[in-house]
Amino acid sequence: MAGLGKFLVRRGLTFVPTLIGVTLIVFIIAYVIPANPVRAWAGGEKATKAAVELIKAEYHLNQPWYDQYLFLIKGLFTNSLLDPLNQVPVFTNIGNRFIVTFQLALFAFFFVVLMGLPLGIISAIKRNSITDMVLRILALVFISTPIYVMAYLFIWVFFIHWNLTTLAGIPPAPPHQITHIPVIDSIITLNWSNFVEQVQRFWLPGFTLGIAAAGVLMRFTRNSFLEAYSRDSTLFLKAKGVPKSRLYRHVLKNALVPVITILALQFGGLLAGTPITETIFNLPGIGLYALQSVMYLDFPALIGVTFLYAIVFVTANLIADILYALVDPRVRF
Amino acid sequence: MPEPLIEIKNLSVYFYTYAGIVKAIEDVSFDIYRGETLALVGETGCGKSVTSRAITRLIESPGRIVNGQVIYHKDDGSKVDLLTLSDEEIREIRGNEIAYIFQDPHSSLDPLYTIGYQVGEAMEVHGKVKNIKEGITKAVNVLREVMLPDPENRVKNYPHELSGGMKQRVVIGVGIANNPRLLIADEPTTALDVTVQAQILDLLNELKKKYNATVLLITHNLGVVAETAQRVVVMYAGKIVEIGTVDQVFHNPLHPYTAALLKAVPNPLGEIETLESIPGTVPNLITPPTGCRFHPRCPFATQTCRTEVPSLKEIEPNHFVACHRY
Amino acid sequence: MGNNTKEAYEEREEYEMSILDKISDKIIDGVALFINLIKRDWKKRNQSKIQEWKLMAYALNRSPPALLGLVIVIAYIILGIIGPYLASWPYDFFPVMYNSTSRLAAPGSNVFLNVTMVKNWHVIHYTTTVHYSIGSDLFGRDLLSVLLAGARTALVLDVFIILIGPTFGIILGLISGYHGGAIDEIIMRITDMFLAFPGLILAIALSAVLPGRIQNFLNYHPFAQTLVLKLFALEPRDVNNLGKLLAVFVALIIVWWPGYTRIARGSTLTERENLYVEAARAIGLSSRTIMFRHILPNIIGPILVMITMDFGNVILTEAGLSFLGLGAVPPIPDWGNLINQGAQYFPQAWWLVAFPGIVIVTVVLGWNLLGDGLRDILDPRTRRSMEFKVKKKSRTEGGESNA
Amino acid sequence: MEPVLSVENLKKYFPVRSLLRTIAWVKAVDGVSFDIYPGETFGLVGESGCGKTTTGRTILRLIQPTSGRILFQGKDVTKLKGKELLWFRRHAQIMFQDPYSSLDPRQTVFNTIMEPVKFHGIKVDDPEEFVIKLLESVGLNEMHLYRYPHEFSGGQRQRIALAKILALRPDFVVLDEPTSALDVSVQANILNTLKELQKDYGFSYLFISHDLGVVKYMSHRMGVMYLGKLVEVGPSTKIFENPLHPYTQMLLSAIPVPDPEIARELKAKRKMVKGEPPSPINPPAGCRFHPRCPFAKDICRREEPPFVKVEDDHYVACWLYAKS
Repeated sequence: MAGLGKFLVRRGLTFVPTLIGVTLIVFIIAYVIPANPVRAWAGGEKATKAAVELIKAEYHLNQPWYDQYLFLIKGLFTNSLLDPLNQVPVFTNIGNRFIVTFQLALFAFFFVVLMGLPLGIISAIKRNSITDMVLRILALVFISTPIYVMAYLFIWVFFIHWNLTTLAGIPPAPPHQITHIPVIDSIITLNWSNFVEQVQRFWLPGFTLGIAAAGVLMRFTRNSFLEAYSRDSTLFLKAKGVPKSRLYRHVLKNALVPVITILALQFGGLLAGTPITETIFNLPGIGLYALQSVMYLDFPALIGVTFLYAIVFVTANLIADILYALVDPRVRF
Repeated sequence: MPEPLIEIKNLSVYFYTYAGIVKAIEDVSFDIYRGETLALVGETGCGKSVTSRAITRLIESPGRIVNGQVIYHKDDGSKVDLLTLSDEEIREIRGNEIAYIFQDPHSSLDPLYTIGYQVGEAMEVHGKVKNIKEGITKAVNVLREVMLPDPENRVKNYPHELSGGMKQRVVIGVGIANNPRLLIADEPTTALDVTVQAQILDLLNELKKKYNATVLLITHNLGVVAETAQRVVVMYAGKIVEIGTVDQVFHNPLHPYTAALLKAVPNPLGEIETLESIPGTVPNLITPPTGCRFHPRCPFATQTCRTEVPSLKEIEPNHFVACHRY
Repeated sequence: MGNNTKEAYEEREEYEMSILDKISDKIIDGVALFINLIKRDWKKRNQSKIQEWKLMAYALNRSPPALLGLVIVIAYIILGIIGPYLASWPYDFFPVMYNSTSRLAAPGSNVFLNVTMVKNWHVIHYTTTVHYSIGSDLFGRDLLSVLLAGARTALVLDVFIILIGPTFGIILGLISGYHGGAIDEIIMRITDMFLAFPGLILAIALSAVLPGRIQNFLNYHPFAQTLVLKLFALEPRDVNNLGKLLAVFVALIIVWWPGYTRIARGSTLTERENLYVEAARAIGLSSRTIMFRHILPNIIGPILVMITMDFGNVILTEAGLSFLGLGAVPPIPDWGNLINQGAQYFPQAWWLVAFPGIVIVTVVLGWNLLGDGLRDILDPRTRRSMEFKVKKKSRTEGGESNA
Repeated sequence: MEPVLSVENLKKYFPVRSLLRTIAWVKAVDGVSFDIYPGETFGLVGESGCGKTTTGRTILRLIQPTSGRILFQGKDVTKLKGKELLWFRRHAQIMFQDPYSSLDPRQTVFNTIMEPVKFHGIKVDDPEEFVIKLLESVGLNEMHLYRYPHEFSGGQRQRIALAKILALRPDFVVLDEPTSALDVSVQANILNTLKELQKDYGFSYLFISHDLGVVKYMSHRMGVMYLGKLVEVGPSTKIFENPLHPYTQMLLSAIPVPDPEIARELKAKRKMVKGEPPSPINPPAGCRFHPRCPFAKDICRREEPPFVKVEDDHYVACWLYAKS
């Protein structure tokens, strides 16, 4: 583990170009392609010339492109970049929303792991049986169903029919904040009633968001397990006289190596896949914020959101790498 | 009269593949005597590995043992047919009384566990040690036995930290950990370099002497056979064609296939004028040739060879051949 | 006991040709004959290839899920081509202008219309009754008709996005994997950038930003304008809605290549290790020949599977964007947009979510089933085993003279 | 006689990279020199990782050498460009070890063989006729013309590879373990075909193998490689009769001989076989073999032994035979 620090620094450095690239792409989209967004920020058609000029000056829009870009990035880092629509720093806007999205992704991830892993393993162990076929088709159905169709189906079943969830508002965070993720805090502080509230509000969006990823994970786990099972080392274990339960333990550990990487990436993917879910379930998260910023041509906000997404993606990759190295002794930092 | 340890009788293994039934071995019978090294020789796909794996029913789906008996003579004199045991009973025998060493040491070991764990596990699952911790402690002794340098520290190593030769020593260590009666070595040196191969063969010989174990050696390398084995079983296309002592088979090969095979190997220390090759190709085992399976490639083939399956006949003491010429 | 199973298996060893097999044989022979007309000696030189195709068809015929997928996919393609002409009502006919009860009419209802419209400078007046078999949308349009017309929108976007995005991605991946070194590093960094970008967000941003530009372009290029209108089977007066529709198209192409670059690069790296690549270099062949003539045909199998499945994913994503209100806007017929309309009136107007939803799920599932099946069919091992059985069959039929 | 090919002090180092820095070099080939004469087979033996395969590929410029000269018919291969490189590509060919990956699975036999012919602009009146003739000369026939590689056995594939080489009529062929993936009975067949073709067309071969028996059967002269260096070069018969270098002696005593009596005798001599080849990343100083050598002296640990001529044409790099 001695090399972990060095490894993190080295990997961190390779991420810099990615982050710069991603923000540049947004920047190009925002400033090169469209018509001038300033008018929209200043209040639409009725905006006065003076107001427009003021905004132009404030966002360095009269400067060359690299100055504009640097202004944006510097603003992001010092959190001094204001969202032109509500005059609040972009990252302050994002901060509160990110907690909602993170909690949503956490719930989704819970369902992904809960369904994807065991079902994938069962499918592999019972390969080529009826169970396997049913599970495989189920996984394909999960993958093929659009999230919005799934969402309305679930709303109809669980909200309208059985009323097992709430769909409005956001339950308050428990009074005692530690991680700032309400559901985790409510568990840590043993605040049972708050925990129930959080679950009631978030379980259905999480389930809906996670179901496609669960299908992907099922298929991946199945293949990975079968691949590990077909290795020569499995035969050698059998020849050693190892009982079945122990044999599967070996196979599972080997199969998990690639699965862990996928899981870390899926968590990043879940965070990014939230705009539709948040729209349908009316959750004020960053997905919705991104969507709104696009609608109102609010590019400072959009650049902030994509920057955040890129950080999430890069971190997910990093965590995947670290987990990989932890499980597989062949990988060293 | 030597005393048999294992009697294999009319063993047939088929693989039910998508393409059809591969008759991997058919009607294979031979004995393994206590304390000997018996070599099972043949070319790729002749069924030698399948035979060795069928002894403890290590046949993976889509393969299936369709016929035969494997009579195991226990130390206490009782006999048991390994093919009729329950899954749990055969598991008790695998790795305990009959152990395996496979060809490729790189893929035999689980990359995610230390070698100490893997050797210790072999003892633990057969109740030789109380728990894995004790197993790892004892593994040091086992690894010393297989002459792995610095075993005290090596037990903590993962397979990838070892060279090919050292890995194969660990695999052998797993094999001998429980002091088995029969050690089945399936091409144990094919993946290794010549100098390492020589050392591994020496190690096997020494261990065999020390523990008075029986070894079934599967190989395609006639040189390895000549120097390690006492008796030889030659297989061709899923059938046994010849059985005899090493000297009998090498100096007086009876079956045309054995004779041709011996002439096709360049001997680095002898004079080689021209190598003789066997015409034709190895038959497909889904539709094997009728009669003697070697007849399409045999220079002496007659009408009888095409229609009748030859059976094993004893031509001289302990020297059997399956050929219509005798 | 052992004997019983033995015989049971032996009986199954030969391959029985089913009707499907005979049909697929005929089709493939026909295609071969056709190519032979253009290229002399083609049939003779490609005997093995024709045989291979037939075997692939047999493998397909034996896999019910893949066959189901194929049927769905063919149906989707046919509907995509002729769907707009099958629709009983044109997509730009808004009954709600003549009778407000036609707005969100329930399935099975009939609405009487008293139509007054201007056509070719003439005022036309007539009455008619619309039967809504599966309900109507906000504009009182017959949902079934809009769904049928929407098939064209979906298919055209689908095909063109997949034709352009992945092709670009594969070429980049090949170059990156084959050359390695600095070129690889640069291409992969750029690819990483695009992968780090959540595709949906990028697509959202692009589809919000691009319409103006595209609309401008179309207005200055009448030929492109007509072409696009024809492709999507739209009426000329919808020309001002094209910008938004094509914005989605461009956005998805930009989002859709990096995955392919990754995959193609990975397979190229593995394939490059094969000695035939080295053999080709030993002859002196150029990198381009080696990449496109030797490596590409050998790595295309798994990529084809991915492409097949992505035909479904493009539909999902495109409909997702329309659901968010980006891309196609009414009156352009679009499945995702129908759900968007329905969402505001859910669960009252459930049919607006349910039926387009079912259509999308079916089509996407079809592509996925086909892709899943293709994985097996394209696997040479499956083919080899079929081949063996077919040969054995023909040998037993041919009698002993052949042996 | 002029050599077809002479290799002079050939070196190939592969960088070991960590991120962007090179942290070490794998000295795969480290100063190898030998000549090959027309119509001759030069054998190159050694254990895995000794650099014999890299040597073969570097000679054909499939890998760019780090340093050294390769003279092919008087021209330095390492500096060839454009037309001259194409000329070289036509006259020097390679046959690979693995028959399962050395043919493009998507090309018919006809295309596989015709591609180089077309590429090098060789005029052929009737391509079909031409390919059939080639196939016949390696023991295949016109039935095989439009088939794909998967329809052939390993031995047949190697024959197709041979026919492809024959089509260009090269002067020199690198045979990189051409039979080590094949069964013995098929191996004999291919080896004999190779010998016949050499007799008929006067090819020169560089025969790379780890199988001493096969090398003895095939080659006129041979070199023994250890960790990127040649340790002994000479006529094959002499090396087998009188191996000079301790490594060669070790190799010869380690090979299993298919004769029970000789094998038993050899076993007694086995004692000297010990150790495994170390990694070529940080090869031992001095003579690279010294950690495994039973005769290692002080000087072996310090200085690299020079190549000395012991008898006609028989060279060895060992301090036992050299004066320091």
